[in-house]
Amino acid sequence: MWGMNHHHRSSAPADPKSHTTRPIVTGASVLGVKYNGGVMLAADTLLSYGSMAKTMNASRLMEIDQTLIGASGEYSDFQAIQEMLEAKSLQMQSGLLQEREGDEPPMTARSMWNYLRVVMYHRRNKMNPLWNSVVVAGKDGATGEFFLGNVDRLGTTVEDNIMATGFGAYMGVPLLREKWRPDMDEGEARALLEDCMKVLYYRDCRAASRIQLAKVSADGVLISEPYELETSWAGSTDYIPLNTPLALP
Amino acid sequence: MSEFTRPMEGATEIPPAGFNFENVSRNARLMEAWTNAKEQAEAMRKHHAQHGMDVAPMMAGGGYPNHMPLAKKTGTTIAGIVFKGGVVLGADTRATNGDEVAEKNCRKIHYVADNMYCCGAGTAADTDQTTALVASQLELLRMDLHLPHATSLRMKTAVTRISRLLFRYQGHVSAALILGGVDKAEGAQLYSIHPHGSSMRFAYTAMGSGSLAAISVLESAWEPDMEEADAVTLVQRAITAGIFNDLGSGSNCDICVIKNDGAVDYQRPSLTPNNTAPFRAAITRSSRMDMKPGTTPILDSKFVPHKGATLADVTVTEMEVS
Amino acid sequence: MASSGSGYDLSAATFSPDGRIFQVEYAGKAVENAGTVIGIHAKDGVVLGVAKPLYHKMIVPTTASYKRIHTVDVHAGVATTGFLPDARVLVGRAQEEAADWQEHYGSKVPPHVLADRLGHYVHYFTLHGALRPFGASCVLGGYDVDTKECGLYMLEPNGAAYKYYGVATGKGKQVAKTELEKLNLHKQDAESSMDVATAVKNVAKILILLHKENKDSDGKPMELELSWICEASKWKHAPIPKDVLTAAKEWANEQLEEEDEDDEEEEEAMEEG
Amino acid sequence: MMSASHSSMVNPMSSNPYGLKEGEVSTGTTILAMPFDGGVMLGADTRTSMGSYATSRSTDKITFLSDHIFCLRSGSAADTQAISDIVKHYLSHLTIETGREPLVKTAAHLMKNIVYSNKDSLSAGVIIAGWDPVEGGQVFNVVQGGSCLKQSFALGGSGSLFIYGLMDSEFKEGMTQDEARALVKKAISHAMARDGSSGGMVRTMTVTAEGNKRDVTPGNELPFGPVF
Amino acid sequence: MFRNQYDTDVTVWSPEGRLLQVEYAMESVKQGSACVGLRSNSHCVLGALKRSVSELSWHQKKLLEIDDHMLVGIAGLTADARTLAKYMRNECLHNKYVYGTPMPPHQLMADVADKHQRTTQTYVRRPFGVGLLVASVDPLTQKPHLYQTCPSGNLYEFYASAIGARSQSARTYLEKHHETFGDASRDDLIVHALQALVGCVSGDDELTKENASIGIVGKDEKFTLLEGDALQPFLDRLELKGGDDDEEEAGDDAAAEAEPMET
Repeated sequence: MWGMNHHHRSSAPADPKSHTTRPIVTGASVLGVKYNGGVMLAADTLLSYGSMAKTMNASRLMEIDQTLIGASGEYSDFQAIQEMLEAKSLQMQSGLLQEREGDEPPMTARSMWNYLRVVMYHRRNKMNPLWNSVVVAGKDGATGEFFLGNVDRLGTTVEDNIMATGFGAYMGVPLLREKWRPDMDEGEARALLEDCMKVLYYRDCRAASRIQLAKVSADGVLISEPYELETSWAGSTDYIPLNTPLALP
Repeated sequence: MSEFTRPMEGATEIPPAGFNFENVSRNARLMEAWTNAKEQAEAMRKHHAQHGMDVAPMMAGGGYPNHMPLAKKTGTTIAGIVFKGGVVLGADTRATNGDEVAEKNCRKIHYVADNMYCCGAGTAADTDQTTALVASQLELLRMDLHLPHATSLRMKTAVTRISRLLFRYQGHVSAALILGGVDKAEGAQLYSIHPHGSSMRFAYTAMGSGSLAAISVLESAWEPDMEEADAVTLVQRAITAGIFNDLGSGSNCDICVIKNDGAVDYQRPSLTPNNTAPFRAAITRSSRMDMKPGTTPILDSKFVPHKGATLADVTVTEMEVS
Repeated sequence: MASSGSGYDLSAATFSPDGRIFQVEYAGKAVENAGTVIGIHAKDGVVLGVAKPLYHKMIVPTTASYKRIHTVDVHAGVATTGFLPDARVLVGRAQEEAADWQEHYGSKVPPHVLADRLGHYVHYFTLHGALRPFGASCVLGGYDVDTKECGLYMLEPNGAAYKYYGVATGKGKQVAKTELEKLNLHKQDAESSMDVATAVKNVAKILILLHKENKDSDGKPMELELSWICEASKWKHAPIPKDVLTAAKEWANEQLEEEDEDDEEEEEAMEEG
Repeated sequence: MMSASHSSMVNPMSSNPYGLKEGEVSTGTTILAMPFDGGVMLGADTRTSMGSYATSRSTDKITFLSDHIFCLRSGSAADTQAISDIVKHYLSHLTIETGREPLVKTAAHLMKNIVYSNKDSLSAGVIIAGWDPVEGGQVFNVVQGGSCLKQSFALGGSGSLFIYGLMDSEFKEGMTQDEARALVKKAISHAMARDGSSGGMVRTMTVTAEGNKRDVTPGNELPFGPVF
Repeated sequence: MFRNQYDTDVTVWSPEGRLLQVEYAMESVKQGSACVGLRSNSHCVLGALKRSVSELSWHQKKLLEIDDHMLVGIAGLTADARTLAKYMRNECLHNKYVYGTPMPPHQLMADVADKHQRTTQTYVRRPFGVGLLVASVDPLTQKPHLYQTCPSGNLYEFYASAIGARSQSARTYLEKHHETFGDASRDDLIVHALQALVGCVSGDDELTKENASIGIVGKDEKFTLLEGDALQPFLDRLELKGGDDDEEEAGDDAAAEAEPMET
């Protein structure tokens, strides 16, 4: 029960301003789409410290009970969320009377999303938010359909067929909205996400070309190893600055 | 794109020529007042917090304004690309005044010369005036140099004129421009010019609040040596991305194609994805809401002529012609 | 009970003149009257087992509420007996200890530490007049992620948490102990030391034997609940797969029948002789 | 590395990245740790400063946590000393309870817990490096704010910015002990040359299963000095 | 009743390893009027016999709604049951708020059982003097479950069960027929529940639409309470004998009558 725990960590300082006021080590956008037969997420593996690239191989996608979680924003808070959910999952799985027929996970994506909302909203009410925007992907327990949702640091929840956090909300969403169809197959979904990640790499100074994809489908959950995007520099290499004297041919 | 409130119809005071910066000092005063108010509120809140009182209003920014009044946020999507046969420029047509849509079909692709057009984002008046000013300078220059063809005017000249002008005003002239066109020296060219006077040349670019949406489309689909039809479609897609994903942009999509030979195809509108007529038509109003002429009977009518001058007193003279 | 009524046996906070704490011993009686639990530490894993006679026709035998073996953390499980509500509290405590360790140290709690901490907890209830000792016992099996070794422990109502090669508690404790001793489990280094597959069969055999020998339960249906931690379970605590369990049961029944026949033959031989 | 002004806002890229209070002593620092074949190599400069005054030119920033685990401290000297003491205390408790040596990741986890849950009042960037029998030599970076990153090598402190490029190009997995020590010394010397808040000597610590070895290179014997 | 020095406090073990105070608490369940529960593969039904304490009183409630997918039937101290029901309702609401889904019944039952246990190990509180039958549907699997709690903290899951005064007769009836409940229709389950209740009515009384109460949850059926006139059609399907016969016979007769309905 991290987040609303009984071990209270620190008493609130007298100056409310001295609570978490900004992220320090940060991850950039997370993107997600539903497709025919699953749901897929993408995130790059860069962590920034200010504008410095602190580490280039950190995963911001995790699996917990057949649900995928991806987070942008403060990485220490993401790690805390990760530990919190792992503890929660174990608690529910080994809970005294935890035995359903089949291997239904104790917490489905929708309930995890809902749980995160409670935690994040609670934290922001304590003026000490978890500085993340979290994408949750997996299955909806009640309907068995695929689920894609988002919780931001204020506890706002959104559910949609496409999802983008951080800069992705500005540069990923237009493409996702334009190209998304409910009957997309997995390859199309992957191509679309890679296109968006590429654009983000081009135009978001905190993004990188090393990314991970992850999917939830009937076959279960898969998180890819980090790999490099292929980028294009056509149309960007030719021009020399204005008013530069040209060498005569 | 934003519009400051227009002067009242028939106002007698004519503003002095050129740009006017009297608000700069006003804004400075406001800023100072706002900072003081904020400090006071902070101190108050600290006091409250130390005494265990409710500090919730901080989150809501209660008590003092969140920020000083600023010139309204620019809401525009403009974009341009170079293709095999020339340049395509595009723009949305929404003009905003704060959160209001001030004008649903305004023109954002401005004429600069026969061979170049310029998309403008920022304060509407600034983009209008800047492009008009440069247009007249270029026309004078063309006549002065006895240039026979429009395409003899160089794009570089226009970029230099505009960026010098903007730099002189240190960003106070709020015009973010995309200049596209062709000239004999370098063929099809596309430049972006920022309000502070910097300029860059691109194969494809976008500006305005919807630029992120537009550039994402361009980055993912632009390729060298596109055909005209494909190029127009791509710019339309980029502008449409702005129209639908950026709340500051909206309404229609204008397109201007400037071909290598100097021919211009200005499409206004090029796309109307937000045509409201069908929706309005779909609303059936009760026929009782329509009042036919004569519904209200005229019981009585009377004509009272004006008591002062009569028509006969006016002496009409014919206008002189030369 | 010789000492009952002497007045020294009404509180866990009272010693008797001869230095005993009767309340703890009485709590132990609750365990001795309850179902048998068996644990075996084999050379390549641990096995836990309980037998659950179905005393009631209408009870749902597969339900979680009838569960006696619980997972404490990914790498540890306990089999319980005694006063079951008390046992459940012990399980809950074990789960909390494991989760606290994970939160604090970021790693899996070593089984001997878990047993030790649980021992402390149980022991606390033997100190106060306002509390009563636990009327439950549990056998803890765990895998040490760091040393890659398994451990088997038993917790008793007095707070003891000893490590075992093989252990049994509950009603059939004595018989089971005798049977376990025959398996030579403490000779772990020997070539012949038992592997986890054989341990499963033997646990099933002993539990079925106990069930058959018990007059109260004989004839009533019985459910076997077995779990293990071994390579096959990826070193996680997991119920034994259904096919393995069925095979173990069959093997156990065959063995028991053979032994019966042997006994009969022996008896006959004796008689004849 | 630090300016005197008080700010509770932490701006990693400002001249006062740790938001120190006025008069607070900071280890404006270069620290570095990397695994090599058979252990880990830790290195640090020895300057402690308060504003532009060096309060010490021989500080030891390589701090003992347990027999085979050490930490390198950057940020506020007071904060990092206090929390490494706490972690050391926890680890000795753990050693008693489990009867075995703690793991490096456990030390990093404890450090992270403290830094993360007190992120508003601590200015600490700590590298935990050491050797354990389960996973060998490892390096963790507990960054200001409480992110815990397992890295193939870790840099910290104000001087680290100047040597990221050097380390990126020269670090290789599976170096020998001597190669590792030489690289650590070289990198820290480079940082000391360009970062005013780092200076003094280079201390290194070699941690292997067999034991630990300290080494000090005085300021006049560094492998690299400024080129004029 | 057997009395000795070990039976006045919950924290004292008897030399035989028993907790007499807890066992006495279990006796209080038998003081309450009967409550039966049974389930098919799709529905779970509770039936209860309501008492009225005087001529002028209403029949007191025996079946309490916990959530759309859960209800309890109580036997024993009503006030203790109310505390537990309130706790269960709160837990269900809390779960809905936190996870956005209805409370999984098995999880709630484990918590309720632990709540019982806590009262048996410290001497500051007495054990709960009430037994609960809990009818529920797992919101995820949509399968019905019937649980029974006990003041000791023990928890059972049943295909069918009965608690309270004269419940032995109901149990006998249910035991005889429980194998047929699996495929029984909702309405047949209700009739079975009423039939089982018939034997639990005290000598000079009979089962009527005033004193009987039926609660249902099922796959695609939210909590429904049948009382009064709504119950009459089901009562009409019974042949009320009960009263004069001894319990065992009442069960047998009822069974014989019930059988044709299942075909």
